[in-house]
Amino acid sequence: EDTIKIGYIDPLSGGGASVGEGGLKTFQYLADELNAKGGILGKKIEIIGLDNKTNPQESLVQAQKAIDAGVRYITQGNGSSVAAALSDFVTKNNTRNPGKEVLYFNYAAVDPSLTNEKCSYWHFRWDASSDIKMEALTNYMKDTPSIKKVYLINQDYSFGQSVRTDARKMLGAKRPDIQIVGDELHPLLKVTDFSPYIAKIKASGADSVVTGNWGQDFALLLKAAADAGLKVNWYTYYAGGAGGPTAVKQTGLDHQVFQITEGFANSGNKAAMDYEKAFRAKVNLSLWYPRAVNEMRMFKAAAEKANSIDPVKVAAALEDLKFEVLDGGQGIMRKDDHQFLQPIYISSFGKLTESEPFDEESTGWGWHLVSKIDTPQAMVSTTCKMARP
Amino acid sequence: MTTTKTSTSKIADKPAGDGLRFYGVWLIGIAALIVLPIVFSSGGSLTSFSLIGIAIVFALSYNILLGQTGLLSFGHAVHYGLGGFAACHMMNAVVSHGWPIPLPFIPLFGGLGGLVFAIIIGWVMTKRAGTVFAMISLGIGELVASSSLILRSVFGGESGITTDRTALPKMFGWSFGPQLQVYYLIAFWLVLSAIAMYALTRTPLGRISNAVRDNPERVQFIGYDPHVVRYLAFCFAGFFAGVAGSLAAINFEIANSAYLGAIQSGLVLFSTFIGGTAYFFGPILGAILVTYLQLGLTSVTSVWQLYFGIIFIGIVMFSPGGIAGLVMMHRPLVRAGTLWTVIPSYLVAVVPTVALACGIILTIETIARYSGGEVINLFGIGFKPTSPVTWVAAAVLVIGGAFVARLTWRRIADAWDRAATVARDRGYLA
Amino acid sequence: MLEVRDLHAYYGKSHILQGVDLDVAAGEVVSLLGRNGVGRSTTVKAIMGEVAPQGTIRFKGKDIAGLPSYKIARLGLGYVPEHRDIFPSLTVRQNLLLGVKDTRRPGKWRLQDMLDMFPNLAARADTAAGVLSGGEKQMLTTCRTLMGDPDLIMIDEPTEGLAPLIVQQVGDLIARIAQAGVAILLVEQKLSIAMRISKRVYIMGHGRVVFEGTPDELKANAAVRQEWLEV
Amino acid sequence: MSGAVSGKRAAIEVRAVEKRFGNVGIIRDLNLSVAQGERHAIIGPNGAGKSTTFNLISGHIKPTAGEVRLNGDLISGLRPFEINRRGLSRSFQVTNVFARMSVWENVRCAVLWATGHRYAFWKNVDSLPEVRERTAQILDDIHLTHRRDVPAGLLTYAEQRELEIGITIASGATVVMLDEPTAGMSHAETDRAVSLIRRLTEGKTLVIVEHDMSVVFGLADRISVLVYGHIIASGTPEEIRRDPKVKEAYLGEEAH
Amino acid sequence: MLELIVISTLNGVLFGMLLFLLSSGLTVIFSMMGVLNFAHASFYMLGAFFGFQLTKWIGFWPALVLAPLLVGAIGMAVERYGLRNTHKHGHVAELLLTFGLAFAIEEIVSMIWGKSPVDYRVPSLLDFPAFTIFSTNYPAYKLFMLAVSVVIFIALLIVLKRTRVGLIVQAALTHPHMVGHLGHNVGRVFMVVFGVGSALAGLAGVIAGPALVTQSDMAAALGPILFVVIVFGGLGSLPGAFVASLVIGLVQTFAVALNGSLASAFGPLDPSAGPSVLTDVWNVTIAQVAPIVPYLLLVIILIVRPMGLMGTRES
Ligand SMILES: Nc1ncnc2c1ncn2[C@@H]1O[C@H](COP(=O)(O)OP(=O)(O)OP(=O)(O)O)[C@@H](O)[C@H]1O
Ligand SMILES: Nc1ncnc2c1ncn2[C@@H]1O[C@H](COP(=O)(O)OP(=O)(O)OP(=O)(O)O)[C@@H](O)[C@H]1O
Ligand SMILES: CC(C)C[C@H](N)C(=O)O
Ligand SMILES: [Mg+2]
Ligand SMILES: [Mg+2]
Repeated sequence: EDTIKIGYIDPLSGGGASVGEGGLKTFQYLADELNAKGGILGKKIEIIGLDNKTNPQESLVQAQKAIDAGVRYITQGNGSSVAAALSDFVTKNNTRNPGKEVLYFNYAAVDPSLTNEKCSYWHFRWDASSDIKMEALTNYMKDTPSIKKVYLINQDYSFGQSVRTDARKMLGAKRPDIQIVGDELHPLLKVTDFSPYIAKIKASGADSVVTGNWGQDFALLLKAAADAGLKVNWYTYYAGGAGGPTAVKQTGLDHQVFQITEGFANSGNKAAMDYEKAFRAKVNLSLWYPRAVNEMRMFKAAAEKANSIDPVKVAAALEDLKFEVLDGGQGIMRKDDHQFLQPIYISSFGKLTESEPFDEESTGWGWHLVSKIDTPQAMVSTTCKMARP
Repeated sequence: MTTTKTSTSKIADKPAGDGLRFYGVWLIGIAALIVLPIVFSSGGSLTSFSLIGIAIVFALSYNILLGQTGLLSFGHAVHYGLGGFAACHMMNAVVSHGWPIPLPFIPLFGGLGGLVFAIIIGWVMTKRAGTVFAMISLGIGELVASSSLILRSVFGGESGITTDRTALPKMFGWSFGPQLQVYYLIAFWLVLSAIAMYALTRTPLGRISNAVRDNPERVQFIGYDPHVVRYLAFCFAGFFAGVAGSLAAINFEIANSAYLGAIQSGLVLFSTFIGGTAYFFGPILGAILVTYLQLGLTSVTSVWQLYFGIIFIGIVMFSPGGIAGLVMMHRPLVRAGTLWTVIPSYLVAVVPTVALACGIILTIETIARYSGGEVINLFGIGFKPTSPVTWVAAAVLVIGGAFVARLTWRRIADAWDRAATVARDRGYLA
Repeated sequence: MLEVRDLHAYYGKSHILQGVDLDVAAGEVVSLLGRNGVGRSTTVKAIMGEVAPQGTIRFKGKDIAGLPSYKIARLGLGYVPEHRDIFPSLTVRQNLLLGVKDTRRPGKWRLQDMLDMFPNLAARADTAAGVLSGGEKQMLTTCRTLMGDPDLIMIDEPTEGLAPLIVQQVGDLIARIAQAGVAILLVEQKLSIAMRISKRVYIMGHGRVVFEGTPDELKANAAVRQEWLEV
Repeated sequence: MSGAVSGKRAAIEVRAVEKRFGNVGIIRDLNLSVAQGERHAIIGPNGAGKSTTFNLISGHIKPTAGEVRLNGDLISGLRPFEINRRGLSRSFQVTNVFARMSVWENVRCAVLWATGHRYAFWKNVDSLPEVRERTAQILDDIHLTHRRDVPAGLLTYAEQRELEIGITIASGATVVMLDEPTAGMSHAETDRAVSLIRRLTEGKTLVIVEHDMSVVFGLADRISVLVYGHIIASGTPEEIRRDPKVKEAYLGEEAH
Repeated sequence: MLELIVISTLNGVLFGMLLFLLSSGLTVIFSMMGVLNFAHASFYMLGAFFGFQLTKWIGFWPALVLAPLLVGAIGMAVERYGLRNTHKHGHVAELLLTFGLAFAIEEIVSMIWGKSPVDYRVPSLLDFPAFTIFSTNYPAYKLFMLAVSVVIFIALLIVLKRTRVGLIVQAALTHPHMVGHLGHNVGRVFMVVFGVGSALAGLAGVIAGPALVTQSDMAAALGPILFVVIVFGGLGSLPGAFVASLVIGLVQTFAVALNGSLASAFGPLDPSAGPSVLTDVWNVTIAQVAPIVPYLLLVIILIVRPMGLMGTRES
């Protein structure tokens, strides 16, 4: 075997297709980049795109298919429901087929349970867990006195629910005076018109909305807000995803939409910005997933450290591996739960200054730094009791 | 009419050879199931075989409705899914309570899951046949699938319910961890269910179901309540769908709302119809083809859905009896000994037809890969989607292929007519 | 008006019509007789284009063999099939209205005429035609075809399944149609009606016409009756 | 199912039955009594309500008023299959067979309930000797043994009519109702059908609707004449033939 | 509260009218030809994408006319070369044909326009708030959608009342030959009916595209609900489809707008009982069950009144 096959299991059709395809292109770009530099330990990397239609069971079919075809590394991100199933699957697979272990690199599914009660030795997560993000986000909101009434709207599945419960809990602790005027869960990737929800937000008199919505669920939400002329502040996880920026621009919300990420185009870090530029030139997309860059680079680092591409050895090498992330600063793959700890940023979307070259979706607007949270502040403890082989 | 009671033939006065042949087919099938994983031992084929086995049970159960009783259901996956969930819960319960129930018995509980729901919901559903039934089944299907996302404690929401099949008590020392053991478990239940469902078609109920399918009004005047007949058929279909669902749950060790959904219901309708509803083995062929396409097509082309669509449109238009219909069309010719007269025209048609197909594939792939510039590999020949050479090749294949193929198809039709006439004259064709 | 020469027709490979010749002049009533299964219905079907015809069929001087049946109908050839083929889910009125080919050019038969002629139908004008009794259905089909204002109407076994009294009524209807100047090709088994109203009769046997003459000639010719009609 | 209790009891007793569709009264004050073992013909003009009467008796539709008794038991309001199970079987004016099933299967299905196999899903139909024998016997009776494996939809019209009769009598019902069994048949076929009916309904009660007077007068012990949903005359063939009302309303001057 | 009611009513009516626009075509096809056209929503999608593309090339207004015509032409071709040959094999075959077609169309669309939403904008002429109630804008474009739907409804009613097309098609379902013998060109009538039905779907696509998402999975999202509408309203009944569309539009919108759950009405359950079906049912909000309400309505109506709200026949 002179190639390392990575199975990319994410939606390539259906409501999640736009984000899924973006991810696939990102990983393909990363693979090309690594291959151009000689690959990992001299082996070329091949990304195999597998469509899971955002469905846990279909993901397992695809994962099994990939493993049958010799894949030993799987990466996935769009959907914590899928992630839970995959993690479970990989764990079982590895206990039942010793010598044929598979590693699961999670680049976006941020349900905290994946690194807590459901944690697995074979699962590694590069995105900040949802509670870490909410911790940071509420810390920022805490210091914004104008926030009085908050509306929560989230997708009805594990991730959306964790955003919602964490927001309630943390806001309640940090700003008891803030009133939660609405707490909505809607079906995942099925709503085509959010106007009724917007009407409700409007009627509630909220001044801020907190949402973990992603993919079309975010773009359509903002689109409906634009139509109705709803002007509130939005605290989001994924406003930067496909369609989001366009909708925000349409609504005319200048620097009223906030996003929490591990990096963004106008972060000011020279290396990251050069990278962004090259990426956009080739892929014709913004780099939504700086964490994917970290993931692939750390994979290489770990493989080289272990001097092997055997998943078991790579997994061991990844534990507690320290790494200089794309947007600058130290990150570490925490051994206890395989959560990558890294600096995270809050940015807002709006008109750009001179020093901010990157706009989004040709809107002329782009992301602007609001707050940076360093690694030590960007961590929460874990309850994971890792079962090690 | 002087056959003894032990006679095995379907209809009493048919030659005993038929009975031998009948059992022969089943025995060959079972033997094939046993040796398949030995011949094709790669992990990939094991996975495929397992999925195909599940799909066959599911499609056969659907044919109890569609083919046998004439009920078009858009919600058959409900029973499949509930069977899956029932199996998952049962497995988890067995583990947590330490019950001495080994894995191979689990599909029974899955079947019960499907059956119980059928018993509850079936009576109102089967009051009417036709469009009303079809639409109610669509509604129930969507209803159950959506409710499953709400009733989180039972259905586990978006992520579903997981389980560990190896944690159950062992049987013959098998842990059912390795896929091979799971395959044999599926194969075992496949054989069991297939025999049971085949036997069902040969019972009074099975026959009356056919009568209800053909003419529900008349059935009332020979003493039967068509509603009861439909209801019973619905329950049986629900049971075996539940068995199929639980096999899937065992295979994947997860059950989630997608099991219950419209896509799954549509897929089984597809498989069954494509295979052919008029023959018992039709759905088997359909399930094999559809599952195979699902697994295989996705890995060779990104636009697999398009091929999926085209293949189905083709089969629906040109072979409305499904694959089984196509196969069985030849039986009278075989009996009359005139099959050989059509074979040459088939052979002649193969070349242009394949050329036409290649042309179509080349055209589609050229369009699909134009922007990516990825090379198209057809029979080991690489085509660049951006090169005019490819376009010309595609055009030539499509136009030339279509032209010549039509001629050869006409030849087949003529040869057929002749062979069929002979067969009719010899009394093998009605 | 209608001229059929050497008409052949097949069902699959079985050669049903083996060279039928017949003529119907304008305004003439002609009967086509014969035993069951000799191909009388097939003859009319072939003329109407429902069964693929081989041979010459000329209507009003125009060759109509092979035309789609709606075109043939538009030329003024009406057809009442033997199985009545009423549209069961439509009402009686709607059935009749569908007989009209072109709403802009109403013909000489009006809906009201039809209802006047058959009080039975009038009483059920707005019930679904599917529940009509056998006899009512027969009347409905004939009236429906008349609504299309045909110059020649071909009626296949109009009296099948009718009560004796109604058979007489149908006979009267046919006579009335004939009086209105419409030519009729009547396919019948019941000799009495055919003899009463036709000007000429054809008898079919073995897929071709075996006798042609006036009713009186047929009456006189016991041998032909014996061989081709009686059992 | 013998009429042992009272040999004199009427097989079918229709009392003061009315049927309206919307506000059209189709059947008005219908009274009809058919003795056990009798061959009773119902004649009348088209649209008089003969088929409707069949439908009312067999449970296909329910009367608006009045009652129907079978061997003394009230059956109006029961569903068709319930009535059938009590020993009444009918055929249809429009051929109504199981088109995709073979001739053999058609008849066998009709035999199953009566032989007590009902909804059984644990028995092999092919190994039920009494079912097999009875089916074979009926096929023989209706002369369709040579067509046993042909799908019913492919039979000729006359054969389908014969099959229709076969299905009707297969259950062994004691009361058999035939709606225009010979419609559309040629003379030869009609004659054959008549002798078939005569033979198959030996010892049973027969109610038949026919427009072919040779069939009616050849077969019936008694005849009722139905006009506009009402029986205007009832009697032996001779009485009916002579009845002037009947002549006027039905037979016309052309009576054979 | 009043604000919410007014806005929700407006939204509900609008969504209902969009449903009607789609289901009118499906009703016409289904009721007349008996074809369960699973590809109907795909024609809607084609309408949206054609609308998008043509808007780019020649502007929105010409596209509004041209795109439905194109879709109608495709519909006619589908009828002529597909359904017509399949018709004799029964409704299941026809249905599967359209099923396959829906698959193929979705893939073709994503081959050409990709899987992400395209940027299909409201025409600038209508891109302003028509009026503001309770500080909520009501876009002019939504009013335009409403107007178009109403006009189509009235036009269809008139056309269907006036022409005998409906009768011809219905008659042809049972006896196509006979209809031919009466001088009607059955083939052409079927083709036109199917074409018109598809064109209506196309029109719905063109005008809904800018308001909702125009994406290659938009058909799949809307398909099943259309069947709910036409069956609920009563097969073959255009007024029925109209009423059903409104009912479903309003019910769904209001369901989302309502916050209630059993827990909010009767107080929370004893938490010590732990999670169970009961707690799920107890805590679920009306808004969460909004998506299943239409199916619930469908099942209930079919059980109590199988011909649907205003239908006259069962199938
Ligand atoms: N659809 C068909 N397929 C095959 N053979 C047919 C078909 N229709 C009729 N036939 C055969 O063609 C022959 C002529 O049929 P046709 O209906 O023309 O007879 P007919 O003279 O009208 O007699 P009838 O009194 O039965 O109406 C018959 O032998 C019949 O069996
Ligand atoms: N469901 C119904 N709704 C309305 N009218 C009906 C219905 N069923 C039958 N009729 C009417 O009742 C009358 C009697 O019909 P029926 O079929 O009983 O006549 P019939 O005596 O059998 O005539 P034929 O000898 O022509 O078969 C007819 O006028 C018919 O139109
Ligand atoms: C791609 C992401 C938006 C997925 C989401 N964070 C989840 O956990 O489900
Ligand atoms: Mg005839
Ligand atoms: Mg009758």
